[in-house]
Amino acid sequence: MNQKFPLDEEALRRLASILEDTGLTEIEVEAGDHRMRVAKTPAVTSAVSAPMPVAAPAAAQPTAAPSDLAEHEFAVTSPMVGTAYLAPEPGAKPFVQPGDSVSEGQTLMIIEAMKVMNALPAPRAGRVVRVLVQDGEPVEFGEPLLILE
Amino acid sequence: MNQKFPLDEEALRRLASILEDTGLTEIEVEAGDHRMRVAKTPAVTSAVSAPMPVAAPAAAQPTAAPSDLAEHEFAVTSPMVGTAYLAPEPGAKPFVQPGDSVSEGQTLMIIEAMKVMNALPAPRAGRVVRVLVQDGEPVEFGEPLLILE
Amino acid sequence: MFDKVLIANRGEIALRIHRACREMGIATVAVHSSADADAMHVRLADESVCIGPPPSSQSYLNMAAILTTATMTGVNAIHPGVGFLSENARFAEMVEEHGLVFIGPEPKHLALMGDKVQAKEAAIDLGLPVVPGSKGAVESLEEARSVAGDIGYPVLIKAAAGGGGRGMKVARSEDELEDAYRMARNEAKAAFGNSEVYLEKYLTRPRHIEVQILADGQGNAIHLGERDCSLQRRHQKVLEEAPSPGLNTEARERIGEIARQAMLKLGYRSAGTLEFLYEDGEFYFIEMNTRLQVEHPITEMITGVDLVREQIRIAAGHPMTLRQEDISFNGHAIECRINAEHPETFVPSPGQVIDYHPPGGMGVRVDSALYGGYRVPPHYDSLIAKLVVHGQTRNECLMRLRRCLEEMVIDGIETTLPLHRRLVENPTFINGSYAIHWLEEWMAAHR
Amino acid sequence: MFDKVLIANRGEIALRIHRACREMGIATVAVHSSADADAMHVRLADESVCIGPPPSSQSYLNMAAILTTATMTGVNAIHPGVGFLSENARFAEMVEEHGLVFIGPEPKHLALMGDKVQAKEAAIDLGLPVVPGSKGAVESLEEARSVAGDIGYPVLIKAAAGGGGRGMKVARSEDELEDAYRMARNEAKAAFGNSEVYLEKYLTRPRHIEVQILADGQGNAIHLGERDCSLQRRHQKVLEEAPSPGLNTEARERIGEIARQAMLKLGYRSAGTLEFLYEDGEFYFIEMNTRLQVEHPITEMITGVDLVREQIRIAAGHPMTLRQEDISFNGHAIECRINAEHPETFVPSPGQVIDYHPPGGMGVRVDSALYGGYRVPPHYDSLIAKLVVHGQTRNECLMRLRRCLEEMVIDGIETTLPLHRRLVENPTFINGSYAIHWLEEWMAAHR
Repeated sequence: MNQKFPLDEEALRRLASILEDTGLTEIEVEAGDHRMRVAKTPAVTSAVSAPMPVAAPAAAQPTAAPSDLAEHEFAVTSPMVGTAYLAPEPGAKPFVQPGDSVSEGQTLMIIEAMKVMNALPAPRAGRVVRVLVQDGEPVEFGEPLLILE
Repeated sequence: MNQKFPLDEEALRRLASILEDTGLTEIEVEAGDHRMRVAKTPAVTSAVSAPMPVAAPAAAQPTAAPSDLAEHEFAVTSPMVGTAYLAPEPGAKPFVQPGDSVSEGQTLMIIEAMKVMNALPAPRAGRVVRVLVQDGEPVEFGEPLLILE
Repeated sequence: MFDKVLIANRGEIALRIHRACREMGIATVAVHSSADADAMHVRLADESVCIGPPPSSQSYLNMAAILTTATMTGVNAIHPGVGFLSENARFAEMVEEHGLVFIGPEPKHLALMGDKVQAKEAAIDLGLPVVPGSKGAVESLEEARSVAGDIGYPVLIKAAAGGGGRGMKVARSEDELEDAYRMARNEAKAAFGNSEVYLEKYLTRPRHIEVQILADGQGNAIHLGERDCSLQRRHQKVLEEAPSPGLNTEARERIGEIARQAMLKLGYRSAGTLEFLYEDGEFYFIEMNTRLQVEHPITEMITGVDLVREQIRIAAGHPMTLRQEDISFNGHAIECRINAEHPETFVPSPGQVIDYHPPGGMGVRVDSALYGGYRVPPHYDSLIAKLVVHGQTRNECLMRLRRCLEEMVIDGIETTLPLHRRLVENPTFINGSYAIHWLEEWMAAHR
Repeated sequence: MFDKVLIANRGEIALRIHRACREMGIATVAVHSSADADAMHVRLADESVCIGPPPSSQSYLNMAAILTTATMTGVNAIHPGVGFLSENARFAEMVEEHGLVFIGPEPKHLALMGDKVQAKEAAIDLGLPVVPGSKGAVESLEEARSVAGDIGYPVLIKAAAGGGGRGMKVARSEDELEDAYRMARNEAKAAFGNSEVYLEKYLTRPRHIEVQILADGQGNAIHLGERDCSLQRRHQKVLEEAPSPGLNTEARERIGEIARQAMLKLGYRSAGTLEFLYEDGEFYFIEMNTRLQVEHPITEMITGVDLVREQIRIAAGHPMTLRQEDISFNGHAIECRINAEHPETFVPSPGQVIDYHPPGGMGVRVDSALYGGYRVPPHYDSLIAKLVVHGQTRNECLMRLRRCLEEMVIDGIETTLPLHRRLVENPTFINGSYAIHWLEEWMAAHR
């Protein structure tokens, strides 16, 4: 018997790359009598390896716990460090509220940095699910500001 | 029946190389009645965690590489640090040689420490398979001296 | 100078000695028990030999195995480190009988200072101050009153046959003497069937002050100032500092010179430490440690003198080149002993260290044989790291110590790091106004 | 004193500044890019704020983001560290405009020393020695001969319009001058269409010597001796030592005093470094660094002065209490810069550090923001650790450095540790007889 094993290397490598991108640990694909499975056991140590400052520094306001929400698929994150304002002026109606539908480019809030007011446009059309910051709250770069589905 | 197992080494090696390149820990491929699976257990960190002296210290004679033989089921290990002598006196016939059958308590060799000659008795009856040290060689505590099956 | 030295010890002190040897171009032989095959000093040594199973009695205290290894590996000298065989006169003698050098004092001085009674007599001969008291038993109330008058109140009346606190009474003034005398005699009679008592000065709040000395047995001796080791728990030192916050320059120079002269008179050789109790400006000899001390690094930090290097040079027969006038004291140093123990119950906590991250930066020294992944064996002393910090002033030193304790990580096992973190925030410690019983009282009160 | 300081930097220098602040009781605010969220100084700081994406231009060089954060967190001052915005006069001005303190020199001095031409003119005014040469173009062979006679051979003839080595000729003696002059002019004409040349002293084997100064802008200035930074690769310092093995006490005191006087005359404030080339007993000013230097720890090791603490104190307006007579030099110190680079090809090697084990013991300081499991990001400078070692003598220091390099472990990424291990065994380095081109020549010869 000299039958070559039909190995589709490209497909395998694509699976590996999908696994990597998605953070999955296993993918199995079957088509007809062909089946492929790739898996990756997560490294154990990385999680515990990081030294922790003993007296966990009391994070001040702007340090706001790096929320997992930043990873949220529909999160709109802050493009700069600054102060978030939800309305055009004190006492005015907020730019957007939960439940609002917005169009792409519509102002969602204002980020003030160095006395400059920077409008934050909606990156896409959608519906505002949650607003994650308070009016006048300092925000970091990359901090999730609202969820726009 | 003398049918050779249809081993497609090239395909296997390619899979192994893909596993290596992609950082996966497991790949399984099936095509028709053929199935291949390669896996690699990620290194447990405790193993790599140990700092290694950079210039690997040139182990001197008595430091003799801690052999895995010490773990050998039938190994007789040294009860003390000292010099091993295989015969009662220089030029004499060794106490035991490979192939010899010995009875429990029979002297296998002598370990000299502090000018005292300590007879090493056989811990049980058996057959000497291998003698692991040379006559006059320094031995550590716990070092395997011979294999007695 | 020696070509090769055998290190007859383990843990951080074995590593300390290895480092000194490497820096002097001396090859090292590590001996170890089978429990220490992965120890840092074993990994780093030029050669290593397993000499026995985990129990110390069969490995680190196994003189025959150590001497056999020394002969086999062809070393010139043996450094005994701290503990184990370091103060064993018989071992030192055997080392010499094998034609090797014992890096430490002469066997006769190990023997002398190893015997409490002989040591106290020797101390008096050498001019060291001891706790004043009656010479032997006090026969009558009148004699007790006379002796107490001489040495000053408070005094302690102790059963001659006594022990364990029974038959022990304190008289704080002459008024209390008669009652105390009678009660001590009665208790002594009841407890030991012997009413004989003696009398000595009672120290109410002594500090533990020890003086580091170096001498070469060739007519040279220096002192390297004192260390304050008053922070103790069950007679185990927890944290040491140099100089003592309780001593002034006059007292330091006085006791240093007394210690130096005593060592010259004794003809002592090697590093050594004279331990005293200190109260109201007076020193009282307790004992002499005829070896390196665990807390030697704080002296190194303020003097710049490498004590292990000097010890090795002296053992090799080199006359000391350091003179007393070469020694100056620079800044302040503190050592925290970090043990593999629960910080409140002090139950030993051997096991695998997951993360080990020592603090870095200016004025920081860590002496530790730990590494990430190391397994602390259950068979030995629980000291796993010494965090040593230096500052130009005591306050700078305290601030630096605090930030180091914030940075330091030892994960996977319990350690006494949390105790040290509490200690550095304590006002009594910060003020330096502690005596030898303070730490235990504070810990009892703040459980 | 400040209550809270923002650290506008990353890596080991941010950690260095954090440590100084903590030891002074000052709270810290770390700003960081999104690539540095897990950085050590971010973990240890009292507060931390992410100010931008990984590229420096949008994070560590983002003045608006840093100033916004400073305002939001209510800091009193900003420490710019080394590199990034540390010598940016505009940034220093903006910090002041925001009512905050820039921990560094006045903006005008940053601007002055940031301009090569102005800096050289200023240096001459301040009495600093510069490379002697013709004032402008040399018009004739006679003039060239006269100038060369004044400054002494060898001389370098350079195209006024030149660059890149073209139109550059060396005359080692008067015999060679005529040919060199004509060839330089011809080459200059051919290469740049302009035959104008000028002439300056040619240094054949200069050392890079820099003088550390501290001044308060209030009439006080001191120097803290020199550092020898001659071991360079592509103008990047690899290993530095203090004091220089090529200087004697007279030369040290002479250049130190010149530097000190220059700083007084300039009215300079903060820490700073004057860089010189040194050959045949003469110093030639190159440039002034108006900030902390990467290699500042070796000066701290031999003087005991905490330069970052002094910088902060000066910035807070405290007149310096240190006087020149308070500064004494104790022993010898060496710093190895350990980069995340292949030790032979110098290709950067970012990635995850599996094991990090710094050396410990006496006379050892490690400044590093690494920890086991840390991921070295690919976006920044490759310096990951500074191994700094002190000894009572240069030889002791070298021996200690060698044993530290044996102990140190950084696994998972490539580092330049192997380069340093080779370097400490090299006789030219051990003898201290190297000049600024030696390291590159040696590495080229020993590939």
